[in-house]
Amino acid sequence: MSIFSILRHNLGHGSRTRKPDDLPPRAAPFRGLIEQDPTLCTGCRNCSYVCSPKAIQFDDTGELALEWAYAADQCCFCGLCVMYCPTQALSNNGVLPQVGHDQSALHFTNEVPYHSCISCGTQMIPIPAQAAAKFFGEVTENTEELRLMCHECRRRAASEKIRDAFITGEKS
Amino acid sequence: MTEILSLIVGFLIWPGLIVAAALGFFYMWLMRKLTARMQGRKGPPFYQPFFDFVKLVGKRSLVPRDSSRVLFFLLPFISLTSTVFGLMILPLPGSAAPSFSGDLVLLLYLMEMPVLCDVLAGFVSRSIYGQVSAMREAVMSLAYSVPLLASVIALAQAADTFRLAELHTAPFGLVTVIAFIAFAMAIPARLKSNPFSIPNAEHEIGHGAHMEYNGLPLAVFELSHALELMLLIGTLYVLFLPGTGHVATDALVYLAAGFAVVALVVFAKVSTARFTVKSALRFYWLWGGLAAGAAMVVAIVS
Amino acid sequence: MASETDLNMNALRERLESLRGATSFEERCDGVWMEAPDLDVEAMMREMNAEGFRLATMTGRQAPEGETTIMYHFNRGPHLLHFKTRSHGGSHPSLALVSHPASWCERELHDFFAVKFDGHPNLVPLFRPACLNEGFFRDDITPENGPENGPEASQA
Amino acid sequence: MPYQIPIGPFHPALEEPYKLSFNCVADTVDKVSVDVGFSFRGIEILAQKREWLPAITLVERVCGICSNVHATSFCMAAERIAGIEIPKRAQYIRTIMGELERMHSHLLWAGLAAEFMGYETAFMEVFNLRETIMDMLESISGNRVNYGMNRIGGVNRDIPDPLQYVSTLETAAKTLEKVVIPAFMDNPTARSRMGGVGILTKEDAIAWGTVGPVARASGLAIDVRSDLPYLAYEELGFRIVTQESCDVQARVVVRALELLESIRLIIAALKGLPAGPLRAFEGLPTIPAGEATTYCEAPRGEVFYYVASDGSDKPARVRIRTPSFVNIPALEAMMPGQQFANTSLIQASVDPCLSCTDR
Amino acid sequence: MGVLTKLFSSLMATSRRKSPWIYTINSGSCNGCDIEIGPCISPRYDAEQIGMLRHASPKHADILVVTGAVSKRIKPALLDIYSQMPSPKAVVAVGSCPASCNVFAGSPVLDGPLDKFIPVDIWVPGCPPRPQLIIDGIAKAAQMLADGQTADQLGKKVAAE
Amino acid sequence: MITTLLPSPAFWPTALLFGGAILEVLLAGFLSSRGKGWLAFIATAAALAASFALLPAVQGGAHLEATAFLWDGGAPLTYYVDGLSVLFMIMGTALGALILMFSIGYMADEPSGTTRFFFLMLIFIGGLTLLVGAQSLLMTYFAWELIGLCSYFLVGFWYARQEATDGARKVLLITHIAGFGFMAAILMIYAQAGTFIWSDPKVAASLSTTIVILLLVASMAKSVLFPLHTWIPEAMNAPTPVSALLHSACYVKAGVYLIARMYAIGDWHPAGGAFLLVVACLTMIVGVVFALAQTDLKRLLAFHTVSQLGYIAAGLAIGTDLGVAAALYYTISHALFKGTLFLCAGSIQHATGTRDLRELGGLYSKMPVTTWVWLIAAAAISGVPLTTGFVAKWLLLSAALDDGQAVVVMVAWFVSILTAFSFMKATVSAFYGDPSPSLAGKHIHEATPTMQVGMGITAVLCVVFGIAPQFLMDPVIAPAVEGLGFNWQIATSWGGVLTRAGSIDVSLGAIGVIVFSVVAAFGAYQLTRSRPGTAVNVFTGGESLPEGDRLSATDFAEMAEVAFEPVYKTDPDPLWLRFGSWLGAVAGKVGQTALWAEDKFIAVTLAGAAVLCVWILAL
Repeated sequence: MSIFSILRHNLGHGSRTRKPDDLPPRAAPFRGLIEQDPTLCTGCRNCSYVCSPKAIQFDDTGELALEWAYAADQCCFCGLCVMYCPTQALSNNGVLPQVGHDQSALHFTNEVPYHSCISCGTQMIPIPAQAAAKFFGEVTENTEELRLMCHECRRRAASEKIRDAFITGEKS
Repeated sequence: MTEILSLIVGFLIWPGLIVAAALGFFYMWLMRKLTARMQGRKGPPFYQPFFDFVKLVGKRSLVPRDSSRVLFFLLPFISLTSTVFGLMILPLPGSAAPSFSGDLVLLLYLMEMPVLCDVLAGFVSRSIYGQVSAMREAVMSLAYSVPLLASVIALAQAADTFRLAELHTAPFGLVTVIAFIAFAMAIPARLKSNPFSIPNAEHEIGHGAHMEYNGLPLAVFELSHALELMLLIGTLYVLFLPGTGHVATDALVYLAAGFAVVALVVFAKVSTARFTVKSALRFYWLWGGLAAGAAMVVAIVS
Repeated sequence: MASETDLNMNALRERLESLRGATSFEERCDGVWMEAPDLDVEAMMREMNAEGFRLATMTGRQAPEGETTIMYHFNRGPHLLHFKTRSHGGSHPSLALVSHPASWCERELHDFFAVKFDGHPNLVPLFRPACLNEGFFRDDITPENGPENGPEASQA
Repeated sequence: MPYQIPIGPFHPALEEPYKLSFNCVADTVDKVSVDVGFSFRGIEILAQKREWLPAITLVERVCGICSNVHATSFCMAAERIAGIEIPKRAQYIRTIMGELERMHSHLLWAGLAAEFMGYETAFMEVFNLRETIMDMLESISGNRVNYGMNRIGGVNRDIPDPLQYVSTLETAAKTLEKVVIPAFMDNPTARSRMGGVGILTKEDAIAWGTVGPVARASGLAIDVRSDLPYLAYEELGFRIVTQESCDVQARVVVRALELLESIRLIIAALKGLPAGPLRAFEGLPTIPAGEATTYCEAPRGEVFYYVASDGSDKPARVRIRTPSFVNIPALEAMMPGQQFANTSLIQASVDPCLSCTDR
Repeated sequence: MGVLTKLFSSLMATSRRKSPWIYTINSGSCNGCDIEIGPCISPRYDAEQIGMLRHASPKHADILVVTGAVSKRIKPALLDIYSQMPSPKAVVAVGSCPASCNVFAGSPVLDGPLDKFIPVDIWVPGCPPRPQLIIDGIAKAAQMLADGQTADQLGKKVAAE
Repeated sequence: MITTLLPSPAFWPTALLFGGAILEVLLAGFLSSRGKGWLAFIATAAALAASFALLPAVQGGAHLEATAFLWDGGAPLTYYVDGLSVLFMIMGTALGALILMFSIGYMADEPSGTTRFFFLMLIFIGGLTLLVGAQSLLMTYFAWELIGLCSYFLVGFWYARQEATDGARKVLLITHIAGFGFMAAILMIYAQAGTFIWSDPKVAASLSTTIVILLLVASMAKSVLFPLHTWIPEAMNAPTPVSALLHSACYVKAGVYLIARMYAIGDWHPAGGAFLLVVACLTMIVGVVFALAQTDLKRLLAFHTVSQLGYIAAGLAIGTDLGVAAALYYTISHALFKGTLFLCAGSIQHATGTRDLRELGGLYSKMPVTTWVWLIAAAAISGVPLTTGFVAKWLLLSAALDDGQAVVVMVAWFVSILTAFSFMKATVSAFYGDPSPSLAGKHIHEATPTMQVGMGITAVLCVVFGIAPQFLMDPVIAPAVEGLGFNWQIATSWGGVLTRAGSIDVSLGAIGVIVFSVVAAFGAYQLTRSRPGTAVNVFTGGESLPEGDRLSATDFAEMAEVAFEPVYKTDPDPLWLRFGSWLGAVAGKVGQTALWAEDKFIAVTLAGAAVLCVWILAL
């Protein structure tokens, strides 16, 4: 097509322009703002580790909860945090970040509340029930107990359980 | 007294400043819109050139260091007023133009003023890009003046008059056709539109002579540019289109001439890449020169 | 063109091994490496030019005692050659006059590792902003030279 | 008396900041000096402070235009050190992403080149076509730029339904052949701006060590995809494109033909996308001590990575040599004797990528 | 008279809203944002529909669009160009880099973030933001100009470093 | 037969000037160089008054005839003073007076030679009055060569400088050789008509094509018409007042006078009109195109003289009443603005010690008066409305249009655009922008008061006659044109508009436009300027330019050179130089022969050979 036919074609076929508010459809894997479900977070800090710009940070100075802070104006929207989150606490729903004057509107924080370890009573973050299967292979009554324990107690409990199994096995 | 009053009306309202500015902005918008549509875009809204102008008026203007404040502010206004003055002496439909012998010469002078102002603006603003642009504009003006002047002078020669009003009513002939071709050739370069957007080639020297201009002086330059388009359209109408003597029909012909010029310029603009100075010079001195020569020969022979 | 003729790798290898300061070759998955701390780089460049090898780039890496490991990476079609040498007393012979691509690489290494390339015609900063010391990639040099030192200080 | 006129660091002809200082006599360029480093971000030094995984994200931002090839090269180097063999499917996906990226980069370049020669309509047509490629990239990776597809040991994301893109690509090829290429090659004004302008002779191209389309437009058959086939290029049967006329027009033709070749490669890869896992392993990589180099063909030419590991969780040294780093100095050989008006086009014709050069 | 003044100021506000002319500065970005500003004038997004034009001279511009994390080499040029823009003017920071240096945080050759040097009116987050978001940011900045709410109009300054 | 010492007022101007020259020599020992200057000025001013006194006598085409004394029966020293003569007398003496006034300050610092200078200047001006008054062609020729000789001495004023003497020699060579053509023409006229008195009708009858062409060639050399214009840049090595006088009033206008006078002699137009028109058009273009390429301020002005003389010649070549009137008006107008420009150039050179545009710049702050004077004159030469230049161009264009000479209109128009560009460049390079580095450390001072008055008056006149050209047209131009036998039907009005009706509005409108522009610009400045002290840098892409980097006049010139490459290739100068050196060689050889032979006959042969050469060349 010569330039003239291009021009004629364009004149005859209307504009290809979208209105400012008429956004083209976003594809399914679109990487927008990440959202955190604090109930699923285990405070493992994988998300913070894989985050190159350090847009995700944890603040453990609080007494009652671990603070998860996400700065969307620092985020590079690479999606690694979502990919490496062991409990799917982070999700990416393709939400566009907001344009605006207020930079603080792009800072999000969530509090992941501490629980007392059912065994020793130290402040800890339990493993969420939804993720228990992934952690413990299969969900039993025992795992329900284990996921509410702190790391130390869980280790101890696990080793006790192994020992018990060993002993019972010996007995039988 | 009424004469003076009619001059003031002619200067300020029609065919001078206000109506011409409105029409000029309209044509400028039409150019942008048509360009956009030919490129498959939506283009700017109807009022865009007007709002651009008002916005620029409302800005604080900055004078670049070491440049003459007087000239910096004066040049756009000289450009504007000489263009308006040029419009005023055109015998457009319904205008009370003071027709006198040799007003064609005055018109040509006035048409050259904005170019000179641009060149000077390029130098005065101390911008290296402006200076290059001024050089280019000067050279370009030499290039397109060949067909432009030749066409006007050939017409005058053929009609044996240098009075615009008489030229307007002069009979149609072969010389009109050839002169029109030469004239049309010069229009894109005169408007600094592609492919002859050489003095304001954005990706080479930015905005050229207007690089340092801002705020109100820039707004006045923009207005002056819109009026230059009107002046060209007006000249084209007066020289090449027949006057019927009836104001309404004349006005329609005049408007149609405007649309035609806009279409021509836009078409040239969207279908080409920009020339370099050398190739533009070659184009005008060869093809423009040929058209000019043909127009002159026909004018002298007939 | 050189690459259209067949490259006799073995012959080249022998010639390169005869260079002053040359050591033996090592074949790796990413080409042939030659570690030679005292390599005569000018002779190396001549050999490479004669064989139609192209200098892809030079890599610097911090070495102890203020020295820098300098790697020359050459290629020619599928053949890759890497020479690993090092600076002596913080300086190194320049190849900028015999090879255009070396010029910017050496300026860059000068910026990053403060390697002084002897004979470089124009060893001015390529990337380094004036407020940083040359060799700011090294951990034995403080990067910032402070606002009061200015560019003159960093030149010196 | 020669005067000096700068283009840059900020100038409409430059997408990125760098500075060309021209010594002009009248309208003719006498000498040019190139000044870079304006967008120097110190990525090489930052990469040594990042763990392997965040370092991929970092090197991806060496350049927004050819982000994927940087991540691929970096991962390939790390894989080479660790001796990881990545699955076939991952290789194909990397290839597809690389070629799609080349397409959007070449189209971007073509649009800008058109704009710099004052040919707005061609710019609009090219950018319109480019949007379809961008859509495709977005629908695969979830972002229009900086795709985040690579990880050490494979790729992050799959292409679940590869055949859906084939028809779009075929349309794109048709648009290229019917609209974009004629808009450049059949328009006398455009041709007059490109033909014989910015000549880089074959000898100069060798002497300055140019790579990529610039070298190929000067008749040098240099392409990592054919010289050192990596990923899936050997299986897909890559065909190199060269031109002999050494001017801006040759660079346009090379890129145009490469676009068509890319479309062919992508369609072949999409159709032949092998089944299998996306990555060699899950979780975080461990890279033993060692060093490796990789060459990849970015849109602008060969990218070179040298990566060294000391066995820790961070790279010990990352050296990035981008194609623009060697192509930009060659401007000094192209500019003298040219009209000043052509300089913006000539500098664009090497497709200078300053974020690549400066890092 | 009051009516006239009111009319004029409302006309001025509309004009400022409808005619955002931008000047873009790449202050050391990865050019990802810059290649997303380019398509803003392409047929699909066509920012000219809201009156936006990209200008080659900061003196013509109303809105300064900054990408990148302000490298040390660029900083003086950035400040100079900002001072060359006639008032009223707005600043739009595109991408994460000007807001926080993004992945480049901690680099010794960067001086960011941007609001250490010039007051920023609109933040457009993203890495890079999509073209619509950039256009949206420019439109919002134009709205701020019309409302007289930009830092320049309010006389806000950044604290000197 | 001398009845009184000064038998007729017609002689007074000449007598006063020559008398002044003699006084200059007599009183040389008593006067300071300033005193000598004042003396010369007073003599010229008196001559100016005497010239004005002649004006009433020549109104309506009348003329005075007077005989001072009879030499021999056939060669009386007779004056024939008509409007044309008076016009040139007034022009010569008026410009002469102003330039001499300027010279008082200019030459004050000259260590030696001021007597010689002022003496020659007075003779120079006197020579012009003699030229335009003489009735006998022989006397005309005498005056013609007298001013040629004066210019030779004056151009070579600084005879110790090689380039000055070389320039002087070139001036002499080209104009003098062409002058032989004049002599040959006179001899041919005498051969046919038997008289040297040009007002004799027999002379009219004897005008053949050959004679006309010979006269035209002589005028072309004097009036720097292409291709005999090449001597003029060489004359630039003279002191500036000399250049001013040479260019504006006396020297180059002699040729104009001769061509105009030919109308009074007889109907030469069919024989040479077309030839002259072609030459004029070529001259306009060549002059201005070369001017574009100049960087030396005075050379630039010199080439503009060439192109402006082309305009004047075109007016004369058109040969209608309007054409001749335009040419004469242009002559005066050119004298005014070119004189002014040269004086400005002189004052710049005086202040800065250079006239190279590359080394100038930013003089506005140092020399405001000079700047404004220059601006006015530059506007005038560019044809800006409300200046004499506009009126002159307007008249010329009208004449060409009326005569149907469309090509002339086009060329004139084109050239006036180029002129404007050239002056824009010169103005900006010299007066605006950053001061050039080479001026740093120099003490730049404004011109002395007498210099200011000298150039100020001419500048004011540029505007006065631009606004009210009728004050010049009716009393001075009209009698001159009528004296040449034309029927005066031209009515000029304010602003230079040829009146039929309604034109006064246009002039008023033009003034209104300027007032409007100024007021609007001022208002705009007041309304929208930023806070004081907020001058911003020029946008240079983010980094400042290297120190002192700017586009100079040279760059513009080089751009022009690219555009006009073919024109510059056709420089006829080498031809003349070769001719000159050849002639020199021949003369040398012949001279040796002459010495050897001790025979005067050979010198005559030499002159004959030279005449022959010109003859061959002219045909």
